[in-house]
Amino acid sequence: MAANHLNMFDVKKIRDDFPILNQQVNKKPLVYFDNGATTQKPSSVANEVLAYYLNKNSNIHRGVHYLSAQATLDYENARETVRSFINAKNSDEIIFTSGATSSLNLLAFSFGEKFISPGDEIIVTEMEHHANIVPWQMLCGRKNAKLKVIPFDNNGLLLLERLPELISEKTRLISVIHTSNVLGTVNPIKEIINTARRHNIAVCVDAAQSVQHLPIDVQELDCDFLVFSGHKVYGPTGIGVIYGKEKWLEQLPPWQGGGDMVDEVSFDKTTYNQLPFKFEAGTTNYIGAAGLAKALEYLSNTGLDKIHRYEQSLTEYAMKKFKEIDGLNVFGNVSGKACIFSFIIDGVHPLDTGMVLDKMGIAVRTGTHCAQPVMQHFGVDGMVRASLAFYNTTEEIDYLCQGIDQVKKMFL
Amino acid sequence: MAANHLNMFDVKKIRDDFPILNQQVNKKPLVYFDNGATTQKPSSVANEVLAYYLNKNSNIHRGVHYLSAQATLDYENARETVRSFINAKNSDEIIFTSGATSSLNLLAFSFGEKFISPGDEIIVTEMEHHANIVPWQMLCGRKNAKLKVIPFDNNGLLLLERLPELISEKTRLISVIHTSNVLGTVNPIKEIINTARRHNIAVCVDAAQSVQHLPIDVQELDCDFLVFSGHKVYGPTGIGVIYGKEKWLEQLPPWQGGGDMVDEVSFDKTTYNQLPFKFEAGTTNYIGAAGLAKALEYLSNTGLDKIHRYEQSLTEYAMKKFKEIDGLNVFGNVSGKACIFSFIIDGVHPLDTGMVLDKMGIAVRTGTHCAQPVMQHFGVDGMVRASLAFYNTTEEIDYLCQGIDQVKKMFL
Amino acid sequence: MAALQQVQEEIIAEFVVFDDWMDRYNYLIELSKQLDIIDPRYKTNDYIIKGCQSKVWLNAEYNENKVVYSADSDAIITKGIISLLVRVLSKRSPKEIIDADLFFIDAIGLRENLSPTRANGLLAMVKQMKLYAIAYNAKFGNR
Amino acid sequence: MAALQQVQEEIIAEFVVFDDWMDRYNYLIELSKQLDIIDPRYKTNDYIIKGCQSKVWLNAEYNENKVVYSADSDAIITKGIISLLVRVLSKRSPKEIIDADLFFIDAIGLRENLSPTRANGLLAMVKQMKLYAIAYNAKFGNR
Ligand SMILES: Cc1ncc(COP(=O)(O)O)c(C=O)c1O
Ligand SMILES: Cc1ncc(COP(=O)(O)O)c(C=O)c1O
Repeated sequence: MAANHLNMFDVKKIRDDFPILNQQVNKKPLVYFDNGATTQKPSSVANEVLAYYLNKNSNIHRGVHYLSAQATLDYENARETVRSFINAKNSDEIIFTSGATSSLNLLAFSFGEKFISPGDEIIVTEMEHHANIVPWQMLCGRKNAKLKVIPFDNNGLLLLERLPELISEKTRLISVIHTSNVLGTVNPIKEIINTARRHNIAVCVDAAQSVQHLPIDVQELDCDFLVFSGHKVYGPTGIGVIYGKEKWLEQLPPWQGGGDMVDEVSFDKTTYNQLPFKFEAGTTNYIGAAGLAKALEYLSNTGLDKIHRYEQSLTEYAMKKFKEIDGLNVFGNVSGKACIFSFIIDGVHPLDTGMVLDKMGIAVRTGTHCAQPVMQHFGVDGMVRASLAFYNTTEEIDYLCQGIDQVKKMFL
Repeated sequence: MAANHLNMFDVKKIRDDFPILNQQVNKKPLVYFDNGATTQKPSSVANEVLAYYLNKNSNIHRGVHYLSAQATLDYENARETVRSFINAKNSDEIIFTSGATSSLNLLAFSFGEKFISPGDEIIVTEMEHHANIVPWQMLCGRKNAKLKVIPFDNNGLLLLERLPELISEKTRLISVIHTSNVLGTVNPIKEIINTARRHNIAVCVDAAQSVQHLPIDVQELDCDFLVFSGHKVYGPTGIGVIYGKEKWLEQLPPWQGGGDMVDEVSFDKTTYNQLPFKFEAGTTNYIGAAGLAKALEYLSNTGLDKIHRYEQSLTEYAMKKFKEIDGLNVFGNVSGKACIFSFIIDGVHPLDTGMVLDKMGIAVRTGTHCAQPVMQHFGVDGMVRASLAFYNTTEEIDYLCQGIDQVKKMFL
Repeated sequence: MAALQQVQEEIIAEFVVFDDWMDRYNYLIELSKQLDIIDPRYKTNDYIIKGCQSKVWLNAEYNENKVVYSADSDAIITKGIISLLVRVLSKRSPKEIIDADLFFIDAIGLRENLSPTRANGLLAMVKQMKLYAIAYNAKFGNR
Repeated sequence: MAALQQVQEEIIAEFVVFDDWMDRYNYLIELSKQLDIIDPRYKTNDYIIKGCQSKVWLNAEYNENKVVYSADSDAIITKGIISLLVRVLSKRSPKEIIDADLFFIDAIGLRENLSPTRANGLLAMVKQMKLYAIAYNAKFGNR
């Protein structure tokens, strides 16, 4: 079955859309397995950004002149593209930020200012990325609130049965990573949201590692907030998104102050603009937004379902291959996991592994992957992570396996 | 003399570096006079960004693989380019943000958390952009502090003699716009800083409209903080800078939490990374930073001094021309003003003016220019603003004057 | 009274003769002068439409099962555009207004004024006119 | 003892024979085994160099007007690189160390390890070695 989906997907054709993949690194063909850190961009994204530089650039909003009006249209169309991509109810619920990290900081500040009082509680999981830990810790520090943690087991499975006992009258928000950037685990957010609903608790989904891998429908999920980054969904850097239900966004105070987010400004009194502008202070990254729209269109045209199935096949293929390698520890083996593989070769430092693979042309990431609690869970200092995308192939996985053998030969 | 500098500057050659300028809008040659909102990009910036998409893209920091190491080098070199551009003492004092607005919000939050207590005072000017008003108002709201305002006269001159009486024992910070985005006034920030020094008050300079027009040396100025935006200095959108003296940045708490800005993270205790990383949470806009570096290199190669002299000549030329037009009110006529011209034609709504000029191919901005207090000062709802750059010409100014005549003919 | 469709086609025919933007604008300036003067008591903040760079005041009354609009603006071209909207939509049934497809805007080259940018506020204007119709429809409903 | 310059040239000569990266790394692995074992009491957090993805411990002692380094790392290639640094810089006067231009790093193709990225920390390593030299120079100064 896996093989079937592998064949049905024309990855050769896909790769033609990503010119960067067709290069040599250290005199070896590049095998780009660092997609968890950032993804490569299809030509359509590069072309759109270039078009801005060559003939479309102009600041948006309030501009009466032609270029400004066109750029404004592009920007609002990009918002609509994002809305449709995650099936939000209306485009006012889509706020452009500079990335998932900014989105979470926006939420922690604005939600915190309005709804968090001393003694209140926020719940995250043990497998969060730092971006979904530190803003909440900072908020808890400011407001004297408490951060609680849903643990996971050694397979990388969230211990959901612990959630009820973690929830109290004081719980205001649960912010949870959808797909773990280390373990690949796809968490059962629908279940978490259902539980939260019964207690009237808001739920934020960190979808930074999921929107690019599987179809997401925020209305079906019924999440209150959802965040992701442009550069991880094949789009530009410096652009991100926070989705929020209108009823929430209407209530939250703004995060950043500046131009465009205001209605009337005087030194006596300032009133804020309506949604979504209230949360978009200053000149937004409108070129980034236009590029992001192209990236999402590319994904939609390719089909998130198809992408998901192909990537699942890659995962099955890789996990099977990895099992055959002696002394290879892969962290996270929950079924249905994303094509993210963090591992340690027994007795070899992740940095040594990464440096050798690099010289073979394989780009992997090493270290803590901005998820130190996950490292602490397994009692390690770091891991090697190969994170794949739909332009990767089984041949590349085979080559990684050869690379691992080479590392073992050198260090053991 | 003016004519001299006009001739000495090869604007034809400069324009070749900005392909976007060579186009028709509404069937007329584009006259881009909206540089205060955003500037156009030289080819070197476009090429660098494109190079990222085509063969350099990779997330920075901690990456051991080739592409990541190269991108990291580029990013830190960009930081060094910014340092040298404003002559900061060391590159740790350069923090990349997503724009001037973010820079000011960072400062308002971090400075506010550490140094602002109830009753404390912050001073700005009456001619600030909203980005340098609203974050302070929000801070004052949170901390019960007070915002005080240095007024300006009808010429657009800051009433500096008022500053001593505004300063009190409670004054913690003066944040002042260097060049007004409406009036073009270049404020005497050196004098303000000297006064502030005597009272041990920190000074932040909003250089969003000045770094692109005149050479700035933060050590000579001795300012404590300085902010600007990439897209207004011929660079990409979604990237900005805050400079801060090391002694300040060391003391300030971080603003956003997330990856890379931390040292150690656990649910019990999180410690922060050293400068400049402490203030750069998550994936920064590293492609934007690389593009910004190219923009600053372009400016340095062209010569900020030369640019300044040429633009001053444009200003003299324009102001002289405007004086000859009946019923034209230009706001701001302080000597040495930047090439920013806000005006109203007696009896014609700015929007009508802007819409007609647009159809002549002239891109101007209309409205309040994110500076409603300036509008309130002059008792108007809005103005038309023509903001020039060093790729603009006297011929284009002549054409604007024809445009104004045309508007008068139509509406009066 | 001519059908909504027909009025729009008349407008398009009037504009089609202009191939120059200045002529189109001059015509809108002409039209702005023909807009019935709004009762001064509606020229207050309560009747102002948010999201316009110019001030736009709008009122709607219900008369013999029809919605009757009056409006004004401090910007002339905006006022000219409003006069077209009033000409097309005023004195029609709420249902007709709610269902109206205002194709003439695009056809006479004013589409960019419909963008969600707040510069011009034509979009806000149309929205507000339809909101009035919806309100009257709810109140007096069923035609 | 050979001049700092000369030792670097020796190292370059040793590396020049490898045209394959794996051979270079294999050689570094060899070298890592030759690094004198650091006294375990220096393998504590106090002696760790910040900004490395691998753990790097460094100690420096002052002996007969020379700085003597000892170091260790939990990553092998890093340890191999450290052994080169120790070979070049150890048992030299503080002055010599402070002024040292470590051109061999670039020459043997390890320059990328000097980037301010924290992955490898070679830069932090060199910095720390020089800091020790500066400190001893201040303390025992004038050669
Ligand atoms: C799960 C998760 N959340 C949040 C982030 C932060 O994204 P960014 O660095 O683009 O802000 C990442 C990126 O590594 C991530 O993997
Ligand atoms: C003086 C001044 N300060 C701050 C800003 C805000 O810059 P940005 O919108 O790029 O964040 C602007 C931009 O209009 C400005 O002119």
